[in-house]
Amino acid sequence: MTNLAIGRLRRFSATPGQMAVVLLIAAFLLAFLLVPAATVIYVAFTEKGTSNLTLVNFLDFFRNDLFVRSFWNSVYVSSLSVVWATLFALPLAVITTRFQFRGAMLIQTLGFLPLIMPPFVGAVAMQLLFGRNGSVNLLLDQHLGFKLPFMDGLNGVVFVQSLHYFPFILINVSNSLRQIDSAMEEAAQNLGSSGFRLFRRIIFPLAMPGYLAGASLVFVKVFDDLATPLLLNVKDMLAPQAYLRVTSIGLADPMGYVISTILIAVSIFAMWASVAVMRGREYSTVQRGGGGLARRKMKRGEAILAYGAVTLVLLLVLSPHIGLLLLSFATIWSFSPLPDGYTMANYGRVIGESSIYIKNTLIYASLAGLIDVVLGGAIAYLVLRTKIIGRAWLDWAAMSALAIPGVVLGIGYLRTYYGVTLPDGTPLATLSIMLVLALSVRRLPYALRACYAAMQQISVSLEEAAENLGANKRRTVRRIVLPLMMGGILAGFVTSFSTAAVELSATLMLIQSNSEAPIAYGLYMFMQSPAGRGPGAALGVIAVILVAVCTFASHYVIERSQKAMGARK
Amino acid sequence: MAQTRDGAAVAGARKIEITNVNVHYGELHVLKDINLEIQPGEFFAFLGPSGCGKTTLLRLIAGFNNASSGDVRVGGQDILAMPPWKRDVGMVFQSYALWPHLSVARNVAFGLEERKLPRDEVARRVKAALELVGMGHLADRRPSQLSGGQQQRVAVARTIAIEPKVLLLDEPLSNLDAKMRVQVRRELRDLQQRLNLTTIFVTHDQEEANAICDRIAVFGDGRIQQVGRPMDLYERPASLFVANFLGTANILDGELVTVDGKRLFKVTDTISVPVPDGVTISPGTRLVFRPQHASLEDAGGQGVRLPGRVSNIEFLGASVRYGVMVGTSEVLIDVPFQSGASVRTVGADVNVLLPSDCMLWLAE
Amino acid sequence: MAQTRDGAAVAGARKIEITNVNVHYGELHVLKDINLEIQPGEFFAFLGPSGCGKTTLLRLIAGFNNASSGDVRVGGQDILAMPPWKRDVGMVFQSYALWPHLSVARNVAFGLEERKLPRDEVARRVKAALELVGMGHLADRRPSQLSGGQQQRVAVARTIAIEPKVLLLDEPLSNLDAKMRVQVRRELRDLQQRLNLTTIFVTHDQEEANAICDRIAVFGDGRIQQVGRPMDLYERPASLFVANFLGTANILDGELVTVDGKRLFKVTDTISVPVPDGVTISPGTRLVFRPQHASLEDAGGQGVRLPGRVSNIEFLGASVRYGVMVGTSEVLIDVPFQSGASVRTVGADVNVLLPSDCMLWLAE
Amino acid sequence: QGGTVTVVTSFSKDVTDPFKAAFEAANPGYALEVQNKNTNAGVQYLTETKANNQTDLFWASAPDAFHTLKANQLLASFVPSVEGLPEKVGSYDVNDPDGFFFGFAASGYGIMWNERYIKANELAAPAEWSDLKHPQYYDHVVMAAPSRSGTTHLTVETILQGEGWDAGWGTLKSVGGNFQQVMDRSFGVPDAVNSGQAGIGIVIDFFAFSAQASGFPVGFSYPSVTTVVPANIAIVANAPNHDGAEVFVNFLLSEPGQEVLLEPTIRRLPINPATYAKAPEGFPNPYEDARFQAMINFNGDLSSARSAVVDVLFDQLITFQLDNLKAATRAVHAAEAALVGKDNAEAGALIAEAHALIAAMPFDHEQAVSPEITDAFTGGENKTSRQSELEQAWATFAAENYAAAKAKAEAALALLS
Ligand SMILES: Nc1ncnc2c1ncn2[C@@H]1O[C@H](COP(=O)(O)OP(=O)(O)OP(=O)(O)O)[C@@H](O)[C@H]1O
Ligand SMILES: Nc1ncnc2c1ncn2[C@@H]1O[C@H](COP(=O)(O)OP(=O)(O)OP(=O)(O)O)[C@@H](O)[C@H]1O
Ligand SMILES: [Mg+2]
Ligand SMILES: [Mg+2]
Repeated sequence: MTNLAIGRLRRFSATPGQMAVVLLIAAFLLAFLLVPAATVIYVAFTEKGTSNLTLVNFLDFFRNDLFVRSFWNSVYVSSLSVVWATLFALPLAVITTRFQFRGAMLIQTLGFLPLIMPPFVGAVAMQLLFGRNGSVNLLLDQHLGFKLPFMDGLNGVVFVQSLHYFPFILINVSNSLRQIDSAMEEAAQNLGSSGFRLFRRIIFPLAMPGYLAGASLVFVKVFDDLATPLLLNVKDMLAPQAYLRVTSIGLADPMGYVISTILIAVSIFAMWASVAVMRGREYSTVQRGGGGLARRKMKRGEAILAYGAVTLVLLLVLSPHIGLLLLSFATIWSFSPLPDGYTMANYGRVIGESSIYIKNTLIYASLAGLIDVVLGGAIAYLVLRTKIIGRAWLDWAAMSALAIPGVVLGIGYLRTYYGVTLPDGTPLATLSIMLVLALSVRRLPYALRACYAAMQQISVSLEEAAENLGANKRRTVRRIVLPLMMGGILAGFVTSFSTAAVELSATLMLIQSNSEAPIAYGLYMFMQSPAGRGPGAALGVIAVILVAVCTFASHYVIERSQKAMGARK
Repeated sequence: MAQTRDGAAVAGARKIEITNVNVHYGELHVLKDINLEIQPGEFFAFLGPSGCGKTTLLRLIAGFNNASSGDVRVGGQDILAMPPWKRDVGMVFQSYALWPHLSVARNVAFGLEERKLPRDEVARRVKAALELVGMGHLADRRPSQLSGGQQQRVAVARTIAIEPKVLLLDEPLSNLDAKMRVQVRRELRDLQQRLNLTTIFVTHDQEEANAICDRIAVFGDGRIQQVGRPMDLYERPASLFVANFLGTANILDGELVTVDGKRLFKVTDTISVPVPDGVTISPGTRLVFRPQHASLEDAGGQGVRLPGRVSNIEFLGASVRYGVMVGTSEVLIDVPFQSGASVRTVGADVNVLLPSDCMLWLAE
Repeated sequence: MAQTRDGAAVAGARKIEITNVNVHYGELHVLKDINLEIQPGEFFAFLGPSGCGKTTLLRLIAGFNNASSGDVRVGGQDILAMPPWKRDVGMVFQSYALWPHLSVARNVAFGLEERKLPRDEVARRVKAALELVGMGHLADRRPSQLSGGQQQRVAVARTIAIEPKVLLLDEPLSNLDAKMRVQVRRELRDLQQRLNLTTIFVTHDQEEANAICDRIAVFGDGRIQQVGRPMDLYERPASLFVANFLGTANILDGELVTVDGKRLFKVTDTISVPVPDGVTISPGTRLVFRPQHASLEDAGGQGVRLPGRVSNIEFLGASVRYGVMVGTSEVLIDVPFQSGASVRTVGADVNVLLPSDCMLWLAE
Repeated sequence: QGGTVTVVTSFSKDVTDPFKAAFEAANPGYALEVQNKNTNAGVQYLTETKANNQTDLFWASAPDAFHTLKANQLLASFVPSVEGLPEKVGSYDVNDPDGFFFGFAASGYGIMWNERYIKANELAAPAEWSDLKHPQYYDHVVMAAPSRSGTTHLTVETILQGEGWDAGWGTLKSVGGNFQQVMDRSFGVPDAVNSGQAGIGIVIDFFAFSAQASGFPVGFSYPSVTTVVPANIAIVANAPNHDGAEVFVNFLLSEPGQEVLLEPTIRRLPINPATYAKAPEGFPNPYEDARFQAMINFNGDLSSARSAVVDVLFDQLITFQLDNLKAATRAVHAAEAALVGKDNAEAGALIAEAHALIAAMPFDHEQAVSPEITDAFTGGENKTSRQSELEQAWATFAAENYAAAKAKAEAALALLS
């Protein structure tokens, strides 16, 4: 009897180190996410004009047709975006990771670019190409006499969102695919499976951690994204509704925060569901030594098909960047398929100021990315490898950051930390480290999901072997777990880094001076005037190239470490 | 006879005491009331059919499973509450668990580095361990570039390199060829003797267990069926299960009849075996004998003769195994194979000659 | 003698022809000029030391390695250009390669589903295959919830379920206990006979190879050293390597001297063996004999007597293996073990009796 | 010695950079530190940081932002030393009567169009507000939502005060029926017109001027009745560099400061009448141009009393009902087109009913300022329902009316064909 109890106890106990990590992470999330957000969002639970607690606002939410319609619209758009993003991402991921494919690294990088579309400029460029009077439609109208409503209404949002966020799936699935022992594939081929069936039955299910990580991010991100619908002037979705309410002066009503709360609830539910799908499944494929990670050679026909598919997808997903590039060299581009003329002047105008922005961006984004992979890795480890009570709460708390609008977080930071000052009187909230923390909190979900997926694919026995040879948990993590999940960590870092590099809403609230501003802020300043559009685009191009170079570098590292893992052949 | 150690505790060697251990995987009761005492410095084997819980017990000792009840002490210390890395219990995993991102040498060096040994000491011991398993020349390969047997040898080298006080070997030689297996197990035995390690060896090769182990525990169905020295187990199995599991055994069913005041074990209507005095026959008791203890000649000699017909012939290398139908059961008889010696053919009528001191009377 | 098939091609069975095959892993030349013809419906074994290239050749046949030169034909068709999934060559992977996300039953069903068999047919064959390896009761488990041996059996079941025309078995029984191994290999053999499959079986267990295989190819160092029927290989090894690899062999070095016109093989100054007529002794030729062919009694009998001293005793179950120092080399002698028979002790002086027809004269 | 003057502004770089350069040149020793935030973010920022304020100036267009700041005691009063500044521009007071903020520039509202767009769609360039009701502009017009843009709010309020509550809303909804989109930021309107995504936008003049200056093919006209709104600057309460802030305000209002407004990328109407002497040919002058004087009596108190109501009404009746409103408008247009040249009283009556349904309001101007309604927005004590309930009610009202209007128009069309 007592023995049984001890057995149980042993199972649930954790090492002091793990406890310390849990407490640290909890403290971090509390200090930089939950408390600041709560200082703003608690309004949702009060009666307007008083501070009486009430739930009547939530009742109002469900009684209001606009909100209910917005809710279902958001669900529709998010679900459909996941479908389309999957269709864009899977071919790229499979072709570049499971086959010997020239330019795989380049494609991985290019396929990643949509994520680093800076605010405003991306939408402007998209409108110029696909808008109702964009290049494509003008040409269609001219030659065929009809137009296609790419960017109109909910389906327009789906179109733009799936192009924008499919890299979440691409990068996570790619990483998962890289982890699959080639013996898994060989065994299936040996039993007569090939092509799409092989993919559907073996490869894809084994890459499920990565896919679910990516797909759930897409779903939640699209659900919580306000910028794209607003830029397409779709207002009857949930996130735009929240934003419009929260940011309109004189509308200090609780409904904005009620919507935020609902966004958070839906996000957490979606994350929970994606984890629940995977519960009880095994994905680690390293068995008995491991067969290595072979890449198949493609036959001619396959190669042609593959290159065709890749080119098509890339052309589509990179169209905003193509538009951006054109815009940055354009003199005037108005109601015409192509700009009226080309110039370098836009670059000339930004080149001087951009260096400070670039420097700041690199510092902030890489610090934020670093914090994210550290936290994300730690949370993933706690959730997947320990039985500490409350570990799932860490996961969900971190994920809720996706649903908290940047403005809300920014205001929360000011509210929480402006009053706290350094000895010399500088408010804590004005330090640029606060901006870094805000960025890292906002991008933590990306890194977390990537790390989570990567860890699911590591066979526990590899860790056991290390412990057996005398490595304690910490050393095992450092020497075995970290190297093995390097791909996932890098994937997480790259996503966090690059999206932090172009984040605006919290930045706008927290930035204190031009000299501390990142590139997104610079973009914002340019994009507020007609004359600033060209320079803004030029700055956008610089931002994209900058982040792309960093992305390429990390793909290079992933690729090399994979080679080191020893591919057969 | 196999050389057996006298079991005297040498300084440093650890005793393993397992008391009343039960292990569950969820609902599944995998280990049931295991009690076992392994002497310091002993070379101990676990034998048992596939899936009977051998690995589970090793993993418990190494710290990767939880006991639902019971105690495990190593060197007098309760280790169940200890984390794996403090136990100084080296384990060779059945699945190898080699790290794909590290070269062979770095795999082997891992445990030594964890012990913060000086660099040259690490290099020396990695080299020694790899040489020991014949893998010195492949130190720079990655695990995925090795053959199955080579991977297995790296797994062995990795664990013995750290010279743990207790060594758990989970089928460490299963993928090696006979020559290599003999060589590595000799080295293991030498190492064990030299360093005075308490060693548990899981194997499916009974010859192997007999050849190098001091004692053997036979597992069956999550329980320990019998513990003893190899020859004792072979000669005096405690149950049908053990007799059957350890080497090939012929088992004849029958019933006790008394004819003319003499007790007979009636196998078929025409075949009966006299039961020696002092043997109790209860329902379920069978007559058991080993193939090589019987012979086929009808030449003289004490013992029982069972008439039969050759039904199958298998060449085992050093001997020929005949299947002989005795009544409705086939019994196997091994006859040493001499080059040029005449071999009986299928269908030939023979007598199975059974020396009375080789007959075992066992119940389930 | 083992039953050997007569090798007649039965309708449907496929012949495997391997011609001049070379395989490289990067710089490493792994398979060197392999030539091999495996008859339709033959049960063929690959034997060879760890890392000699057996798996590599199987993978080549299955379509997972590329030959740098040479041809592989299955059923007369050049298959090297064919993708793996079109070859109808079933392979049991040495590493099992079970899919972690599918249950045991779904793992086994996979290949059948790929063949678009009707559902109930799939269910029936999955059940049959699992029963065959004794895993019927664990059909709903996930691979990670199985013991090592159970995983291996699932791997076997998964491949035989599809009843491919050619069956490649890469050490499919290495993690099974002796009883289970015998049982499964019998089933494999039956299946092979029934469906008339051409089968290649990689094993490290020579007894196993002898027991069920029609012919054996012995690999060494990336080449095929000898191909033949089990007994032939054992009795008439073509080289020292084969003799040494197949079963234990005692190898005595010496030189040819002629004394009184009689050719003698001088092992030590005091020990010489007369060389039979017709045997050529070149430098490097050794005297080879099997442990069980010699004996220890000094009782009469034809042959050569070598004086020596017992240096080691090992109990093998059915017999006792004595190590005897003859001159400076240790030779091994197996003596059948009879319960109660007296066992010599280490240090005893004995004579090794060597029948002249058991002596082999082999060079490298 | 002057130190850094920190300004929070919603103005783009194109506006702030020339001022920064001119100010620092004119006042050596001072440095202008610009923090760019959109108006709402700026207000929220000042609100949240008031405990430890680090900002000297707030500088933006929308007057209501300044009212909010003033009401929350976040501004400091000050008397500029610059002489010769007028009291009013158009119908608005230039400065806060209590001296908390000052107009430094004025902007008139007007109509902006993309030349290529209207040519391709064979539209006439609109000249008057009423033109925008015309069916040819259906789906071509964009405007910012008053709840999102303080200046637009003033425009809407001007129309409501000028035409009266019901007629004003009627105009707004008629024009609204031709909207392509309602933008959620004021810059979105010129942006859409510049790029040609929309043909016609209701904008502040300088957006059009600066676009023209940048070379975009856009045209602009002030309607004969227009409104001019001031853009303001204020010193923040407890400014760390209050003196520097005063120096900047004085610079901004002085002639050298005002002249910066004439830069091609800025093009706002100076508040200092003297500056117009230096203005380029054709530059509008609100002090002389009669159009800007047309509407004299702007009731500021009324405006602020019902500002939330007006904004929410606009959103619930137009912005979030745009699809329904457009559908009804389209049906009415079709019926009216069919009626041309025919004499069908029944159809005419149906069309008139449809117009009335579209124009109908859930309540009148008196209720709009009644505490029952306004308190729902401020959380006051007299409210009878919560804001969300009001919104739901208004939205339902609009949706039902638009659907009914559509049905009537369709019925009329059926009669005519
Ligand atoms: N994770 C698990 N969940 C449920 N059952 C398990 C799990 N791991 C093992 N088992 C079951 O527990 C039993 C004992 O497993 P164990 O690995 O100890 O066997 P073993 O004696 O090592 O067998 P083998 O010789 O085949 O390796 C087996 O029947 C196996 O199916
Ligand atoms: N990917 C690889 N890269 C380089 N060398 C390899 C690779 N895979 C195998 N080898 C080497 O090729 C040789 C043959 O390997 P193979 O797996 O065919 O051996 P095997 O005969 O199956 O051995 P075992 O009995 O140990 O399984 C080995 O020496 C091995 O080290
Ligand atoms: Mg096991
Ligand atoms: Mg192999």
